[in-house]
Amino acid sequence: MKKVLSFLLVVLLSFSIFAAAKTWKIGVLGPYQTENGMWVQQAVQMAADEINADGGILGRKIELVFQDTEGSTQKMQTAIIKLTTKDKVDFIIGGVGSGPVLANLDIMARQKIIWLGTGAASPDVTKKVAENYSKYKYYFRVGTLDSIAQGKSVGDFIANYLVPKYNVKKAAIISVDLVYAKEIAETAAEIAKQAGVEIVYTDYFPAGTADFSASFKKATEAGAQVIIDAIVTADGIQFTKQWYDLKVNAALVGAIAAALKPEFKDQTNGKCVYETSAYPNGGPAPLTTKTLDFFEKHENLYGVAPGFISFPAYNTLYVLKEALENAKNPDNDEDVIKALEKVVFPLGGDKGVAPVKFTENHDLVYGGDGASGIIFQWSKSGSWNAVWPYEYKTGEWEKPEWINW
Amino acid sequence: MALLDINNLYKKFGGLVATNNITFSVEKGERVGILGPNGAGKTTIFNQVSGFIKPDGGEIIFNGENIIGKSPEFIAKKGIVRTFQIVKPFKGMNVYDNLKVATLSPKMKEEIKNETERKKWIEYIIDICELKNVAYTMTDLLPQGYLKKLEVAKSLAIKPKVVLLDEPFAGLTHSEIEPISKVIIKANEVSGTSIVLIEHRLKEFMQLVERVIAIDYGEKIAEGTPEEIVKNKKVIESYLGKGGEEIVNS
Amino acid sequence: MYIFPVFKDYYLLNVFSIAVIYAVYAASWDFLSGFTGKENFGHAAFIAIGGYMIGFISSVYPIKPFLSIPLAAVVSAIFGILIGLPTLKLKGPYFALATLAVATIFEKLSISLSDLTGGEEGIYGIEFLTQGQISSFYFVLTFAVLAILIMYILGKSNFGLILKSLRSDEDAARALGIKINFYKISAFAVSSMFAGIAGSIVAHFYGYIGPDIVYPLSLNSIIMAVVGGIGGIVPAALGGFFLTFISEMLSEFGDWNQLLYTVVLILSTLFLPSGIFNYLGAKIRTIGSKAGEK
Amino acid sequence: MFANFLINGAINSSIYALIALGFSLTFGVAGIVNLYHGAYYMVAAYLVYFFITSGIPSFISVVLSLLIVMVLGAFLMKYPILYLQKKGESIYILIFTLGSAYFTQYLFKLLFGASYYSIPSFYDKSTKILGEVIPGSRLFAFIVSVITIILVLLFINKTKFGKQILATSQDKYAAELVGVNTSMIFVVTMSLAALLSGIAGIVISPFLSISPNMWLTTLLKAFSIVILGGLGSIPGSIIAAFFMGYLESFVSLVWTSSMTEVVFLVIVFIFLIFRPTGIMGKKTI
Amino acid sequence: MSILKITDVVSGYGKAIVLDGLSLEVEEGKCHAVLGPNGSGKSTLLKTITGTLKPYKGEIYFKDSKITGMNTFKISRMGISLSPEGRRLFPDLTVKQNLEIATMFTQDKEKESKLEFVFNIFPRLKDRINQKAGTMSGGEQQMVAIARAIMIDPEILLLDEPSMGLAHIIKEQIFEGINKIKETGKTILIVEQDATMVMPISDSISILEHGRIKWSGNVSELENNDSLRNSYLGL
Repeated sequence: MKKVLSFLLVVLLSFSIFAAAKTWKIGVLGPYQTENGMWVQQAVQMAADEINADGGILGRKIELVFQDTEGSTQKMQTAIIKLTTKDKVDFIIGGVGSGPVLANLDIMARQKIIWLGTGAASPDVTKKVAENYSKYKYYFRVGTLDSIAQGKSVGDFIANYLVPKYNVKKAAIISVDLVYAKEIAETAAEIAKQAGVEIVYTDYFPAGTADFSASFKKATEAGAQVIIDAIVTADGIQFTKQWYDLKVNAALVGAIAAALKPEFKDQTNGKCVYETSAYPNGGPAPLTTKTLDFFEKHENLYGVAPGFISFPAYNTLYVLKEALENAKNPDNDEDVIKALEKVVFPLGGDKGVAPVKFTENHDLVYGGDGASGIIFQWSKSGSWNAVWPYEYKTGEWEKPEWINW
Repeated sequence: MALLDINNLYKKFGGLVATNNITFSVEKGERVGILGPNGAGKTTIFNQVSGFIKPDGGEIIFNGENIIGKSPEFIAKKGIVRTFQIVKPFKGMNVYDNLKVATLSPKMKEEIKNETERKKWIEYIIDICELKNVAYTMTDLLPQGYLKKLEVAKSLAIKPKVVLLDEPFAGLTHSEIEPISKVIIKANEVSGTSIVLIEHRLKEFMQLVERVIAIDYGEKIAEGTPEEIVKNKKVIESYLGKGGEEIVNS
Repeated sequence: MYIFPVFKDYYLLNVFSIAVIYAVYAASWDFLSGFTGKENFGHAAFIAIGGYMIGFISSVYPIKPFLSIPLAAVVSAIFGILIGLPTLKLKGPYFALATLAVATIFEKLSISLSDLTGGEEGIYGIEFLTQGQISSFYFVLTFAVLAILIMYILGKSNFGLILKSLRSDEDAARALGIKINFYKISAFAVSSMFAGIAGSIVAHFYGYIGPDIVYPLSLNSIIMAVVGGIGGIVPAALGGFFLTFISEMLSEFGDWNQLLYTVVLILSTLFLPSGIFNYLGAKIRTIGSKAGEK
Repeated sequence: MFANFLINGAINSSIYALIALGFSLTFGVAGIVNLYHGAYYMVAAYLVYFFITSGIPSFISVVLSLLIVMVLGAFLMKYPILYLQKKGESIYILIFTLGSAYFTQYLFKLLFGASYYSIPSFYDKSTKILGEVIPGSRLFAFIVSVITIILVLLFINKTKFGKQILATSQDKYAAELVGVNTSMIFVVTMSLAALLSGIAGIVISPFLSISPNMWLTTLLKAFSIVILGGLGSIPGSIIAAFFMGYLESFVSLVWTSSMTEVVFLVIVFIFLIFRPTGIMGKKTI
Repeated sequence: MSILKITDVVSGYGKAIVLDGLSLEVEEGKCHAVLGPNGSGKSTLLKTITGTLKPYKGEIYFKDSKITGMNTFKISRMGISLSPEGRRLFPDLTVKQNLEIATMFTQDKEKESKLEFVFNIFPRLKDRINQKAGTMSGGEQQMVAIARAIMIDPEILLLDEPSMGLAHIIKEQIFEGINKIKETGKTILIVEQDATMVMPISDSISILEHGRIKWSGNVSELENNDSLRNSYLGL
């Protein structure tokens, strides 16, 4: 009996020693009841499992603590405080939504915790780092592209592809009335303007709008050949369906968040054909040598394709791994920040699933060998093709058959 | 000049004339009754005098001032208070607090200087209205008889010059009417409050009032002492029936 | 002085701070709606007024709490009067819809007028309440205790008694000469004022004001007050405190948490319509009086 | 442009009218402001999606879904709402129905996730009217709405059952005296309201998305329309629905779509203050 | 044989007890009047019989079946109809619609003959057949209310103060109509304040005070008993 007991004791002790072995404790923030949050959760878990299976980072395993932010600033604040004071995490990753993230940068600064952000696309987020480096240096935008960069990729496509090839002269903006979306649309329009495109009509509709026919009508009557859209809400689904049903005489080009996943085809009952949207630094295209594998693995593992936040969410742990392995003292925040600033996952390289390179303000470098926006189109045959830039092309852009320009 | 002079009070609802040039007056300390069949316009007169309905024509002179068309709040502050046929106690509070609400009206602001005085006054009202045993009972639990009494007590609690009582005895048993009747007389005799009463309980009505105004179809058809009224042909025809006289005499 | 002077758990402090602020939201809703029976379905508009005003100012000038809180008090009280004047004659569902409309207009405008309001991202970078976590907590706690106490005393006073009489029967009160409009407007002003102050304190507490922390409160205030119990400030405040506290504590359950929240609401309207804390209060009182008799 | 305004206004209005009709009916007959009304719309849409994706033919899916929402409506009225109504305070009915709607939202979120769904069109041939292309799904929604509204009006005015509903809405007590089982009429009315809202939810799902928060805006719109038309007035709510539908089209035509809801709510607010009885309502307050 | 039998009924509103142990029987084919002042419980009695109020105590029998606590609509369908206090017409419906609604639960073919019957009783209604009930005068509304109650084809007709608020001449028309109904052999229970109107058409009379029957008997007995008339009716 005594033997059994002492054996049990040894087993228990060894467990507790095992548990006490030092880990990297990482807090993960996300609105888990939404698709965005799910992407974060799934991709981060996938990366952590991979790294842990591979022996962890510097021999220490990753331990994830998920905190639901329910899409609210208040919950995110409570979550950060809980993670930093109660769970005593070493790093925070995630954080979806610019509003909550912006509001909580000050909490991050107060708690002095390194935060690798994944889903706050406002340019203001890293502007904060620029304004007050010593206070906000803890924040790094691993993704997604900020709204300006997303707009740029749409604008570049219009200016460098549609204008020369189809002689597009007039465009309209129809976008959801949200800051983030408006910034994308306006940036794209600005670049198009520089290429000689006239913006003939602008309309911002409130989230939850049911009928876009008046906007389409006004845009085409004003002579628009291209409709620049930026719809980050689910309105993108009915927007696209209506565009298809009405056979609007203008191509749909822009950033519809809902269009960035394979389910879009079902959600629109196949009425998504010819829709063209920019995928911010991700998507089923060979951005790095690992991107397409990641896409497939995610689908196999979870039954759904990764979304545009999955890419940065997956990347965060690898970025962190690279930085910690190169840091002078991985337990010193200052050293880790310095190491993070030096991390480079080049475009076309084999690190990460999307290119990462930080500016001095901890934003993603856009263009060059940095992050990139890929234009995808739902083709007539139903496939989802990368059409721009040429390096990653998996198909040719198709002009909607009903359009007569 | 009387305390309250009502001249040619006229009110029309759609096509229906509710009060047609009603004229009467109430002296200080007087007890006046308004008699008439249901729907004759008695309550409409009360509604107009107390400001709840805006008359279409006429004058209501109270204390030398024409108060016609003024708000109920204004008229109550001047000293005319009414009760409602269907009792309107303040629910969710006890009898004491019901009366306290009355003492918080602007009318009593000058009269009551502090909470001790207020308490004294409320207790006095509770006392004369014989509400002592239910003073701290929630009104939601009170039987009809007490609620009727409370309705009268609330109106007396603002020390009115004129009280318009709308069927204070309806739905009560004979033994319940007595104490209310007594309270009305007491208020009238002690503080000289004028009483205007609408009531169908003829015996009690006739005992209580000194002068009767009979109304039918929105018009005044007779005026006089109870003795005169019961003999009045028009009143008998429209309301009392043949035996009216005997009620008063019995 | 307080119960938690040695409290070092920042997370719990944070949850406590939020819970006491929510208690003020619920209590301020109760002061108008619970007392006078005018069910305000747009309480968030009054919270937004305080919060956004601080946001507007601090986007040009970094305003300090000691200045902004009194300012928010005045502005929201005036706003309450302005909304109250036309709407308070409305009854039942009409008043509910009118206030709901006001809050919805606010919500749509604060999304649309993004140049001013920051749209869905809100306004951030507002001066923190105090520098430290603990001092912030005491600040919030002090305010909440004071606000609830003031509303409680007002509710217990003659003023509150008149408000309660309006809930039961406005005509009966008018017949006695009570200026019902004055009282209704005053109640609206007080309710709006405390909602506005709480809104401005929240803006300072988070350093942020935005649609996500304001607009769900129209509904939440009603739920908290009704589940706690209306017509007595303290039960409503306790309802606000405990529901928020529990909801924060359960936040790991995600959607289940919200589902549970609505189940509590449904069950309490069906089985404890007078409110949990009103019911408990009554129970304690009867036990107390029974013990007293012995 | 004008043709677009005319046609799309009519389509949107007819759907609003369909939703508002049931809301108005529930208030007119039972005196209940049913904040669950928008949820029927959502429940029906989700059920149809669920049945269709489970491989059940679409016609049967629609019928099944409508039957389920009707039973749901009848249940809610028969048990909790009538129970609360007996207790008196109307706020508890408001809160109960609103709470139940949120409960349904969270439940569906748990069951179906936060994703947006869609169902295939029942009729998918675009038609040209006055030079405007009208997508088949919208035309279908319009026709179904109009026919349903006409059928309901006929049902109320011509059938024995409808007359009982009418009588109950005018005077519940008097209706009881002539032998009408008013509790049953309440239940039937709620069930009918659920059916109308459910039909609206189903006909819009091919061109709008099915999501767990689709009920709230719908409810708010129905509520506003019914107040604008006069609580309980059926012709009033139909007129108000068309007013709202055209107003939305008008505002996005001459101004900007982002202000459509604000303009409408401001008008509702002004109406409430200056004419709280609405376009057709009786003087009830 | 008594068609309606009420024994020891206690009833009222919430805590307010109005009927305090009331017993009453109505003979088939007779007209029974209950007289009493305002507030004595007359309307409460009729509301308790028709199931709007559930009695706290006591039993009510209609023919041989117990109807205590049954729902109003069921009682109505059994053949007890009431012309209620305040008339309670459907104001936005026409006179014809008001009357037709009452025939909903009877055979359709009888509708025309029943309409014929009520127009015979109140000829004025025939001219007003398409007028909205809410726009009619008080007397006409009272006629519609009684007519509607007859349309149900009841075995017993309950009338709640049909003379209330009406001019003398209109009262006479109404009571003339009631008399015609009585002559067809219908059982009537009528509660009234106006004894002079009721006595000529009644077979028997009860006097109600404070929720109890103080006296019951034939009309002739009451006419001959001065002290009774004095003390209870003021006649």
